Amino acid sequence: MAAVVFFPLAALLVILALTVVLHPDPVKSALALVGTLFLLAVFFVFLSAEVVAALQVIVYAGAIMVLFLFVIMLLNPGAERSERRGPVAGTVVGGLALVLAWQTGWLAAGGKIGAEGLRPERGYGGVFALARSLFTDFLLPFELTSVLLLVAIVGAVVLAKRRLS
Amino acid sequence: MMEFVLSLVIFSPLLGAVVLLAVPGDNVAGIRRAALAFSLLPFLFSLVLWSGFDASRGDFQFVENLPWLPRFGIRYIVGVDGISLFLVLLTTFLTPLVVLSCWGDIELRVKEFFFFLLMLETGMLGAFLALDLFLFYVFWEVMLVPMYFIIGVWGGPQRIYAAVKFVLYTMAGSLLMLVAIIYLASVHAHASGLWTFDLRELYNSALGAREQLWLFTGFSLAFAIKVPLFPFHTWLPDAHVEAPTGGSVILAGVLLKLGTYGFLRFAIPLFPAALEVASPVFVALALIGIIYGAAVAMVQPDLKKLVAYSSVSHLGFVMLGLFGLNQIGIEGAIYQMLNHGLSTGALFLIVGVIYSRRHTRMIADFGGLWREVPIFAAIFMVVTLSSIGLPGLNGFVGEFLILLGAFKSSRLAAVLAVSGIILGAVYMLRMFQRVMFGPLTNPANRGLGDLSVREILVLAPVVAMIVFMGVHPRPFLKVMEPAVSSTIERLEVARRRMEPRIAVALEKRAEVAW
Amino acid sequence: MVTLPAIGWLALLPGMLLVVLGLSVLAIDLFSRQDQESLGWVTLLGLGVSAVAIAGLWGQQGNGFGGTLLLDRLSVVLALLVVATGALVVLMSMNYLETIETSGGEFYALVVFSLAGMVFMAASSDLILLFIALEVMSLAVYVLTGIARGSVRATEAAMKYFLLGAFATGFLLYGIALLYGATGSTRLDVIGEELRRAAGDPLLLAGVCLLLVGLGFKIAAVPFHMWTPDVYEGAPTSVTALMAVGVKAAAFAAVVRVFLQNLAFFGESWWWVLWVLSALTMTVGNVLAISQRNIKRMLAYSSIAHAGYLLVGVAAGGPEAPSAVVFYLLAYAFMNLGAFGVVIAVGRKGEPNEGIDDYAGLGFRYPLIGAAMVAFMLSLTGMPPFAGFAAKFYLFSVAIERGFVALAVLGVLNSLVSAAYYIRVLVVMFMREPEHEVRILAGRPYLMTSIVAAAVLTLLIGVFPPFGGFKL
Amino acid sequence: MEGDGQIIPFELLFLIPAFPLLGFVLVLGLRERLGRAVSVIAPGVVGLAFLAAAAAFYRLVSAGPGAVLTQHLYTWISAGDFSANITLRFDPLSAVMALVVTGVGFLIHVYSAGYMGHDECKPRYFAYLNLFTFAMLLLVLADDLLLLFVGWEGVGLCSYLLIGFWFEKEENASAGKKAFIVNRVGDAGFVLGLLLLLWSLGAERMSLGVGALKEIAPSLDAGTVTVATLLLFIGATGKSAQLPLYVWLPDAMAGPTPVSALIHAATMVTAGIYMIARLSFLFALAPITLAVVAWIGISTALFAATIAVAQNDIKKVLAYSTISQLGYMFASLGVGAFSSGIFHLMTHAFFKALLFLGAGSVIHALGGEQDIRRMGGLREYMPVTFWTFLIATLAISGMPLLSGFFSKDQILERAFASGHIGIWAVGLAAAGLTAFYMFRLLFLTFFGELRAAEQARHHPHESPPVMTVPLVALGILAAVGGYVGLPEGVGWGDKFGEFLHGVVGSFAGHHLAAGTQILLTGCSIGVALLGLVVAYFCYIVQPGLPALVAYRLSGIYKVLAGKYFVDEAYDFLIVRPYFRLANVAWRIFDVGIVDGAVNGAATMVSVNSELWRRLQTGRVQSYAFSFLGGAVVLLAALYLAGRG
Amino acid sequence: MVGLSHFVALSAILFAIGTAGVLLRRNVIVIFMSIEVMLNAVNLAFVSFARSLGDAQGQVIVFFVMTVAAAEAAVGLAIIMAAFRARQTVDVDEMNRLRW
Repeated sequence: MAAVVFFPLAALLVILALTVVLHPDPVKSALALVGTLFLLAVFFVFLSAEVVAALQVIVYAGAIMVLFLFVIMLLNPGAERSERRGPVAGTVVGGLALVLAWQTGWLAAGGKIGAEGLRPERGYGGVFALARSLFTDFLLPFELTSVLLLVAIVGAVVLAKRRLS
Repeated sequence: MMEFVLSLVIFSPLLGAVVLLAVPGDNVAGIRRAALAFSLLPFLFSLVLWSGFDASRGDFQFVENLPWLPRFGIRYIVGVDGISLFLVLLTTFLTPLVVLSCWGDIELRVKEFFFFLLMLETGMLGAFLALDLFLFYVFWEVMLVPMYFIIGVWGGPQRIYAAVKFVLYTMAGSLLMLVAIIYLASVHAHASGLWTFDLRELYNSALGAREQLWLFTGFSLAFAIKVPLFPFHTWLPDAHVEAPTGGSVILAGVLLKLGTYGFLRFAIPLFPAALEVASPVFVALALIGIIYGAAVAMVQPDLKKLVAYSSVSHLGFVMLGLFGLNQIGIEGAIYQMLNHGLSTGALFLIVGVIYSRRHTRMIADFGGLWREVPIFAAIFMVVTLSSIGLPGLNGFVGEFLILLGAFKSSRLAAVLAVSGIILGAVYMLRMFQRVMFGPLTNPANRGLGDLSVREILVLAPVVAMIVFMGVHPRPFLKVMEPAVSSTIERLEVARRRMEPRIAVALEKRAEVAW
Repeated sequence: MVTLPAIGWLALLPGMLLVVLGLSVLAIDLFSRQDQESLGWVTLLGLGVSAVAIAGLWGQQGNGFGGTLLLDRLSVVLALLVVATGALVVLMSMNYLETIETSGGEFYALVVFSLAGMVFMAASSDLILLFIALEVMSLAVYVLTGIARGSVRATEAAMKYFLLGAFATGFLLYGIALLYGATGSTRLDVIGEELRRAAGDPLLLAGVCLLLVGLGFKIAAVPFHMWTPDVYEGAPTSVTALMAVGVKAAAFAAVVRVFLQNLAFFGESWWWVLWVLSALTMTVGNVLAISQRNIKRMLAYSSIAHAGYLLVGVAAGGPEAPSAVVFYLLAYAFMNLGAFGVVIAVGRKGEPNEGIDDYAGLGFRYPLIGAAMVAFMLSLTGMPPFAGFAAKFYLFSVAIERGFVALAVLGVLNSLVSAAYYIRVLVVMFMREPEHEVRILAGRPYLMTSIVAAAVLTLLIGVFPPFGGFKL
Repeated sequence: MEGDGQIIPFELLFLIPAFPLLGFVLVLGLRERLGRAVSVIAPGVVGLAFLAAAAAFYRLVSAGPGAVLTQHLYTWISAGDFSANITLRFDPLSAVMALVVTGVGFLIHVYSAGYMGHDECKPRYFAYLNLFTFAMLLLVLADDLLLLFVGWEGVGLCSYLLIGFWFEKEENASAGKKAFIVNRVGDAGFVLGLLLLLWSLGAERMSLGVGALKEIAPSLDAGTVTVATLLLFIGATGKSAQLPLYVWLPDAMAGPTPVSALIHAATMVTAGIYMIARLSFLFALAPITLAVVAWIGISTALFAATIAVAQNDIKKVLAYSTISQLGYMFASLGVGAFSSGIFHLMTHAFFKALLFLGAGSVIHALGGEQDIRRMGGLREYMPVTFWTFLIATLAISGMPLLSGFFSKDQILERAFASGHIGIWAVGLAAAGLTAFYMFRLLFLTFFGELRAAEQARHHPHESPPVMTVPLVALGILAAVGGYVGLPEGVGWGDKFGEFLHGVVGSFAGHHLAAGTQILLTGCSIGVALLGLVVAYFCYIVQPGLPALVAYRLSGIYKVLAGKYFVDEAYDFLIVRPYFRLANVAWRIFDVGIVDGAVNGAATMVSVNSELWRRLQTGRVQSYAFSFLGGAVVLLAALYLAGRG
Repeated sequence: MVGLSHFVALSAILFAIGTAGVLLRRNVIVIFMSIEVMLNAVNLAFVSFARSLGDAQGQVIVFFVMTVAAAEAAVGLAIIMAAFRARQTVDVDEMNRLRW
């Protein structure tokens, strides 16, 4: 992936992510999140993960974000009181977050992997490879995911249904 | 029966406690009688034990050795020798008296009280008889709970503070002891490849001098608090003052002995190398305790507090005897433990008697009681005299032997300790005078009833023992002798094994002891 | 041609039984509308059957799914422990659900699903499996926490738990990602070997560290513990019990799997990290517990403190440490469950009576509950002859054997501090006269059964601790 | 001073102490139920003890010189190498003491039956008195020093109980306590002495049997012996009321007067002298100790005599006189004249007991009045008392031919003979003072006008026979008791000294020339007469003179009347500081510092708890912040460690 | 040329942004969305690593992450709804009844 493409997109991604985090209007935040997800899908494509990219758009941006927007609309009738934290909190938290990014992104990666770390293979990222991995390496997690989703459904129903009278 | 007589002794009170729970709570008379019966049971068993005891042997007898937790080589090992025999007897002897003395005292939650009392007895007996360090620790901690309840539920106005203080103070020491026990066993396991908590095995562990010192510190903190050795004594006055009579009696009579017993059985023989550094410190603390306890006792306005501080002083004597590290001193110390158990136990019973009549323990509220309660006065007098070590009564025998032992290791210590026998007379007689002599000024004291038959039954055996043990201590000393000498021998062997440098230093210290 | 990995039915059995049980409960609830008591019975029955089946696996070794799911003593013991916990939770809930106005079906099903998650967690040797299992467990417990939807406190607790849980999940996942990046695998044995081989790799180190952080959240290690008091306090008490015991046990099983069995090298080289974590956790937990007035909150801090003790074992490491940790979990389970049972017993609808002062005078008035509470509190303190003592003994002896004497000393000093607040409960129960009379409802046989069972087990484990049976 | 000669087991020896013990048990056990029988039983058992002692004495004498009767009862204590036996020993010294104790004791018991006849607590009184007799007999018959110590403390106990017999009066109780505690101070020294002695014996035979000790004594290290004997002597100063521990004795007069006679004059207070005589073989090895003993003794003699001059309480005068006389005895021991000390002990027992009983009779007659300024003229009312009192006064003053004359003279003479001229001189001065204050007492009490208060005036009457008979008996003894120890060369000579020879050895001083001896005797008589004359002049001829002297020399008088303010000094220097220190130790150290530290630690934990729990703000983001911070710190720490 | 480290760095930055959002926002839903940002950062990391390793597993893991995210979203939003019903607010600062 060429730097000319990467850096502007990366910058955009960061801006969108920041918008999610910083925009006072939750709806705008949500939309920015959708943008972030789309942009990530683009990155996934660049990283030869087309299937993932597709799922990202369909499941994430499509399904999950709709749910979010729905809930935002449902619960957010009026304007809230001052949204943002004070500058002190912002600075401290921002600083800490930066340190974390530095630690995980810079220090960690600085060890082994150089700029030339990406080595695509033939058939890499194809559905077949993914499926094989999914049903061999991760068969049990895959099965267990069904339980997870069941729990989520039951849970959501239990929590969200109207109270018994 | 003799093979498991020790288990009978230990667990018969527990059995009693459990059975007691089955008695309906409103049948107070029945509960009292049952409690008395169940407390007499271990006494009988311990008499059987005494009768079967071979006084010529210094090792452990009636040993029961059963596997318990094989993973750590923990076993149920109990055994008795001349050192623990009498402490067991003291316990089983005092408990029925306490039960009897509480017949009048404890009106509320009678069943629970005796339940805890009997449980406590099991704990104490187990701690005296356990030969497995793990087992010992279990019993040691098990004692804490019933005592805590006895103080906290049936105690005086500040009882909660006192009870919590008692528990936390005591735990502070014992938890560190737990670490030390585990460490000791693990070192032994490393060396021998086998986990064991058997005391008799651990006596032979090869530890470095530094290690020994640390472990000794761990053990001795627990014991020093229990003793209580100055300056770890401040839980005692509170606990005594707030505890009900029976609780104080057991506390002073038996519980404190566990501290000194612990030193003798565990801390000293397990870590002989530590003694080089530790024994001067402990002798010094014992001496401070003797004098300090006596001085502070004198200015107490509360009878129980006075007796409590007197315990600090008396147990200072015991500690002095123990850390003289010679046959005579140690025998004296053990004897003094028994004496203190009897005389201080009796003092608390006596305080309980007047407290039950007047509901005050302030010395200033009394004066001139003799005329009103002559029998009481006579018994009080005897006990007081025993406490100040009058020759002919038990206290003297112990004190003299302790002084004799201490004199050998440090003359200065003996000289300072002797001042304790003066100061002891000062506070005891001062107290006695202020309570019993002088004019009967407080009208509330007029017409105070003398001892009832029950109270006499409680006190008379103690007084009899006080006199007997003063006049004829031989039967007791004779039994202790072999056990103490084997302890001393162990120390000697260890001393010889130590580096010559340390041995020389020891000699030198003995020389400059003046 | 794709060959599916061997299923390893035996390894799968415990978790599968529970999943099936959960589905059955749901189905029964859905199709026959039983009252919650009968559902409880069904659940209990299912748990009993599972327990028997799982117990039958004792001593078996094996794995499934290409070695990602393990069948070993640790997984079996944990499964048994988890099932027993679930049974007691269900038992005490059977007299409790109406208090919080909750119907049985979903509740029991969610409990069982969370148990399934725990069982898989304990058995997994693959980080992704671990993660999914953890999520199954967590999601179920999030929902259970908020299941009393009408309650402000319960929903607040659920919210906090969920937000922080998801936050922690992010860290955990990020750690897994870094580990994956560093080793190309999510399998613990591979990562462990890689760690030993390339110890200095910062990526690997960062991954392990974030993994520790993520699991640290679940076990409530300081400073990742702060959700604990609020959530414990707000959640329905029986759920709190499940959290304090089950979740913690499963999380620690994972910690054992990760840090003691596979990534032991981390503990060997960076033991001081765990040392500090352990010291902080127990100290903060104990010290803060002292000033608590609400018993559930106090127990929450106490559970933090116990996590600290457990971490002593993790920090010490060595071949004995897993056994010691699991034994501690076992002991901890029953005394803690019992304590929460008593909390349930003292409360009633609309009147939770969770203030410690509400317990004044209960000890003698309700001797059975009083005696049980004595056992639980003393056991939590670590007094013989109760389970807590045996557990601490085992744990500290491992620590001392491995040379962690200072940590053991810190541990016992912390026990001393803990005595102050555990014993205060007894002080209040037995030595104080009540300001207002709290009456304990009669006629709750299941609840009483669970309390008594917990007390008996606490005593039994204390007197005859099955140390020998714990060679993991 | 050789070892024991012939050791004869005598199985009835135990009867001597056993009778009084039996009496004690009987009286205490039956108390009021005994009724009047108590007046028979209590003196009776002592009488029986006397008979037993007499029998033993007979056996001893008939066995010839050097014989010792012993009876081993049982081994009392044995621990390690140490053992102590309950063994009784009846040698000449014990014999003298036992006879004096039982004899005088019997008389006083009889007297008490009258004196205490109306006291409702009579049983208790006799119980104590019997117990005392038992303890005293144990003391004098003990073979083992530790057994001796039992008696030693036992008599102390009885003294305590009897001083405080009328405990309703606070002063009495306090006096008893004071006696006990001051004695304890001495006892502490005594115990230390025993300890030192025991360890110096070597590990093989740590036992304090007198016979054994005697054999081993010469092999002991001289320094050790000196220290040990000095320590033992401290014990003696306590029990026998010597400087500086004499202060309890005057206060002890609070007890019933017969008690003062028996315990605080005749028997118990002489225990110190007895003990030193018993261990004479040891003390003789320590010249430094002997010198100290001599000088302490004689200083006490003079010191107490000066105080006695200015006292107005009849019993106080006698008390200081006792202290003074005990001082003589110590001086005697100190100069090596052990037998003389014991001799004086015996005669003193007779005449001092008599004086006290006489005083008791007077007090009894005057309804409790003890101030001699409010007595006078009693000679006419109570002739028996007067005459016996006169005999005793003459005896104590050293008037020729009475018992005191022989014994005191022997002491002074031997002091002189052994070269202790200083001691002789001081002793002589004290003798003069003794004569003065004793006659002052006599004159003020029995001569002149009765100055008693109105209500007491009607009372004066002679005491009943039960009291006067013992007076007479003691009077006879006081008169003739000295003839057993005549000066060398006079009559049958010093039979007493010869009798004791086997135990205490013979006096080792020069043999004085007959002329010197006569001269010294003359001096003694002269000084005594001088005292008598001055007293006569002051109190019969010129009754106003003493007041004038007191006025003129008010400084000295105040010091003397105030007993040199020793009590006050002790109070100021020891008692009060100790109390203050104890209070400080308790309130500041114990409650403040030690307990403060303990509670402080607990408080610290809870304060911290309160403080830090506020971090738990309830806001979920602060929790997340803690989480994030923890993660960052953990990562940082690992990286840093990874680098290093 | 852009290498793996760039992607990892980008992922780290995204993760940090998400973290900051969790800590800074008051609206529960936005906080939750920040968590989604964190999860997406994780996904980016997985995909990048997978690519660099030439391994499919990383991509499969992303499926799981998405599934979990979906499940969490369902439960989380339900909890938010319940909490909103109980208290009529989505401001986390007001959810502080449980404290100390």
